[in-house]
Amino acid sequence: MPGVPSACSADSGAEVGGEIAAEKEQSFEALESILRQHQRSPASLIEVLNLAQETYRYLSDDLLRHVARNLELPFSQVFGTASFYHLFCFKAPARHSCTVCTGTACSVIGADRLVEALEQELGIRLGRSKADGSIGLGSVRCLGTCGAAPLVVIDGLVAKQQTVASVLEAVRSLRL
Amino acid sequence: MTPPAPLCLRCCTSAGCLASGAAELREALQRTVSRLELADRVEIRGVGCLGPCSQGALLAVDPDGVIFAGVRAEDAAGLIAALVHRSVLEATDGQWRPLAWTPATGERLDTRRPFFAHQRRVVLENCGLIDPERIEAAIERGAYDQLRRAVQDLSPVQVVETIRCSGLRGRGGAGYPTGLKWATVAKMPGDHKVVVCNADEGDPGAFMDRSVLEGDPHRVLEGMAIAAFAVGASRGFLYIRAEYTLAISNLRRAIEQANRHRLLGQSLFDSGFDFSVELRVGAGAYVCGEETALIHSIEGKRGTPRPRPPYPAEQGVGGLPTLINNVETFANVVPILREGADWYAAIGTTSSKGTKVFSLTGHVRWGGLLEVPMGTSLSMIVEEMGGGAPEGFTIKAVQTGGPSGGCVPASELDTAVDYASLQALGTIMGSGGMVVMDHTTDMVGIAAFFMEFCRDESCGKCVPCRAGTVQLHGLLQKHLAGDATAEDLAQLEALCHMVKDTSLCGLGQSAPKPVLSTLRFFRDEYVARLKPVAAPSTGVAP
Amino acid sequence: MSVSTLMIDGHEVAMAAGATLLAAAREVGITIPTLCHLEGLSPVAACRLCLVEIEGSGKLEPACITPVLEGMVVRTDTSRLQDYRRTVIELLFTEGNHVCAVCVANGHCELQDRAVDVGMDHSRLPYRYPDRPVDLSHHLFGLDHNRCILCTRCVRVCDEVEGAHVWDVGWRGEHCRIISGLNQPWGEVDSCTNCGKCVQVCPTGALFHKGDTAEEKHDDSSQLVALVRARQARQVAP
Amino acid sequence: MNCNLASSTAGKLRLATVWLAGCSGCHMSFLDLDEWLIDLADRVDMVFSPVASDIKDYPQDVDLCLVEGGVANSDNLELILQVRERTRTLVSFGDCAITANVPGLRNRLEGAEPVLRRGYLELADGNGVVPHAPGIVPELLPRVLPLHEVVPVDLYLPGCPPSAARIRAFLEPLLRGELPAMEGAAMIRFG
Repeated sequence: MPGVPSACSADSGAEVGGEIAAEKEQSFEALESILRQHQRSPASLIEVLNLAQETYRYLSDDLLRHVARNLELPFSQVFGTASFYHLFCFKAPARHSCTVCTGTACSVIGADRLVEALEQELGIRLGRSKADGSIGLGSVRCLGTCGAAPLVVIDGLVAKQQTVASVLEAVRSLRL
Repeated sequence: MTPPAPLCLRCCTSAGCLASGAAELREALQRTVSRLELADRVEIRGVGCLGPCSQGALLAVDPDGVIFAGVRAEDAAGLIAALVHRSVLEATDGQWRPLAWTPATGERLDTRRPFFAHQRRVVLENCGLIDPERIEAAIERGAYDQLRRAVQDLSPVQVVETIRCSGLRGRGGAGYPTGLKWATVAKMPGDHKVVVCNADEGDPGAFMDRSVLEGDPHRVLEGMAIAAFAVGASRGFLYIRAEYTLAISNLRRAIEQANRHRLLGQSLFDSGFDFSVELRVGAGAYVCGEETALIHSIEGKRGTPRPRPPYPAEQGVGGLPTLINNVETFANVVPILREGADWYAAIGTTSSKGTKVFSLTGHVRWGGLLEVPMGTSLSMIVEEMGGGAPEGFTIKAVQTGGPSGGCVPASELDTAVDYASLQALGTIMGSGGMVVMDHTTDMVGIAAFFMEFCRDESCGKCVPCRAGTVQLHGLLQKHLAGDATAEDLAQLEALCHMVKDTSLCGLGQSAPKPVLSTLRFFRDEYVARLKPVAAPSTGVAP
Repeated sequence: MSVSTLMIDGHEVAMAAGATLLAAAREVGITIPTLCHLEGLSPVAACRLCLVEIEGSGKLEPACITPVLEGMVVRTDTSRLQDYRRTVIELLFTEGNHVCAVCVANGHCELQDRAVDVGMDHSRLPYRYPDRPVDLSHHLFGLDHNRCILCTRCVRVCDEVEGAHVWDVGWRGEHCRIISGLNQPWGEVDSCTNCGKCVQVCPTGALFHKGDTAEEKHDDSSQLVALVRARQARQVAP
Repeated sequence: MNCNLASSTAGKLRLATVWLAGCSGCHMSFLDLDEWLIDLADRVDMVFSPVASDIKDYPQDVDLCLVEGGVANSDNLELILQVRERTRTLVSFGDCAITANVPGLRNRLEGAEPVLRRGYLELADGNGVVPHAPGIVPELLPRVLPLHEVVPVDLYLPGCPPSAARIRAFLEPLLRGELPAMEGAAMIRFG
């Protein structure tokens, strides 16, 4: 199954300053075709941001400025729109991602026990990444495969009917 | 002797079964068939959802029509061997024999079981039969014939009239009469109108739209095209949530194929009627299921709703008159045109016509996708078809309508599933998510779960929803911690009504519903936790 | 131009079609409380303070944006509306850090005035005490997010009147915050023309002139209304 | 809210004022009543007040108590529970009691420990130490709480401080056994 998008665990209130690793002047040419395809219309902003995150893994300041200039949109509108949506993130995601589905069906069958176990195991809160950038613990509301509840997605691969034991084993096997 | 009918192994490759290893199973079957050079006699076909997802991975064998559950890649060799052995026996004595085989760790499903027997597959008629990756498979089942008929033989008014007479109502949750909505957009002046398919399906625990889009994408595209012809629109958007990656890739391919076959695009069937569909992928925002928020998202903006009027029918995408309907609503259009409005109106109840697709999940033995006529009772769905709660557990309540719905207690399970009856119980039909809860479920906990969901998903524009959901969630946590007094309970109820009455859009207006519903049917669970008033609260404010 | 006649709290009033209920009420001397509304800016109906009851409709409608209709019967001051308005003000007070005593707008704040109107002598809801920043990077003005009620007047005036669109809303739900540029400090945003219109229209002590201290914010938006009317007149005149 | 203020023991109305997590500004404003205090003294018995009496323990059967300041530490908490028990009509006196106001600015630091660390260690000149003297220095509560989030409160008198005129307009009806009309900017404007 194509990789499941997991909300990279950037904090929702994260301050974005210039302190991201030195961003070499990128030309973001991978965005050129989609920008042309949509005739650089402001309405294509989210389509462009979706492709941008897929290609460059996260939305850096330079990338957002490049998109804003090409669509002739104010910086504040571009950032305001990007920060509205759960799946866009502004910091490099961790090397591994572990996303617990916290939808209704999964929660009713025990997703919160999985979250508690993972928070303890990784020593981070849900929605955060480990300081060393090895793994991010995220959540998603529902992937629509409730027959597989409770469900955890590790590095894009869906694991069904998870238990505390199976989840910890899967995370430990990543050898962070 | 005529050559035996070619065997077809229909392998469910929808997202649900893929999580159970369906892709590996399909490859193993293909490898075995090609190794034994049986490709001309045994077809391995990837199909959409076969129904009982909780029993995945699922495999159907034609022409036997039997379905196997819990099939794994390791079973592939055994299955092919059993098929070959049977055909050898049939070749010698010409006697038909049932297939003598069951998967190592799975089972053979008796398709006479209630889960299958009580279904009425109208929207899902092709789902699970055709290969969604090949447009030819859909065309063989009549795809785009109704569009051709509409464009060539009918007038837009006739199409709207047919939909109106069928009694079809919106499947997104509100149940607004579809014919009336189409007629409103059709009356709008101007020749640039837009048709939008709402595939945001943000309700957690709901996957009806995903299954239809993965299993039979052309059914929805054709429905959109017919609607566009009826209201005079030439441009279409299908807005789908980013989490449905398989549905997105199936749809992209389907749109490409339809364009190539000139079933979408310019001058369809050389009639001068143009209709192109653009796929728009969301990025994680439940509120974008609300019409005006969805429009803003299509326009590349923050998904915040706006006051109405003006309604989308008057001013929608880019200010143009816009028709917005749910995936399942569009999926009903083709059968209505093909079989006629009266045929459709004969299904369901007086006020809720046709069928409804549900995703049954939670503490139930047989969870999955099922389509039943409107008016079927909840107990039929949950206890008969779903097999009730697992061994040793009893059903306590069923949650319908997701975060904007409510709970139906076990005592009311004989309620018929239609818009009016569910509304009378203080919940809504919603998009079709149905989560079964057994007696281990804490109803105050469920109310807190849904309020936290609405708190996270509020767009933040209007005060009652942005700040109200935070306070309501705080009050619910205070109840869960056993810190709440009777005064807190009264404030919880009063604030629920305030947020419901004053919020700008459906999210805020419905956020209190799960609380009010659990208060109505499970008030004792709130009262049992209250603290006697004498003891002062020294707890920290939430 | 067609005219609609309607009843507001028992008073009969005739208004040009398309006029808002807010304007109609003002016509008969009835003031409906507002916060996010400001004449000269596009209405957003976000604070929900101006909701009124309309006979025959189960829903409450915002007066700032709902057009008058012939034969409407409107109630603007029922006990339910009074309680809901007080709850809106309490939600705003408890959502931010509105410490009036040490605020630059103390005594000149529209939120404070509305609190008096709705009779809030205390909040029935618990205070949240959020942790919010203060941006003093601009050489003339400051932005204190603790006092911000997200009415978005600043966003609208900067976009619709000045045209610089320095401001917008970032994030979502309770995490919403007014952002400048690419979520940069205000002083680094080079599209800002330093015109101060945002400070002028801010109803609370969120946006202020550097140098002002407690009780010294004296901004009123009449200048803006005059400016917008002048521009509209210019666009209409040949 | 019980407001039959006719003093239970036939004598004058038993009035008290208490001072929790506040700056005493409200009490100073109370003293700004100047000569009206003399008139007030005739009509009430000042049974407990940091500014008007030396009594150390809060008495029983108090008719009316003006409480300034929120609940910031264990002493405040202990005292307010006692006051509530022994008082008929409790008044949240001033913005600190009603909203925690300026003392409440520490509430954003989530808990007492970061406040003590910031105040006594990080800002100290190198050899600061967090005070720890049980029984002498009261423990800080995690947050400074408005009065009505701790005990039921009968009346609210906003202001920082409420002016002497507002205090007088508030007390006079109560002395006559009536409820003050708490409306309009003059009586309920914060700040």
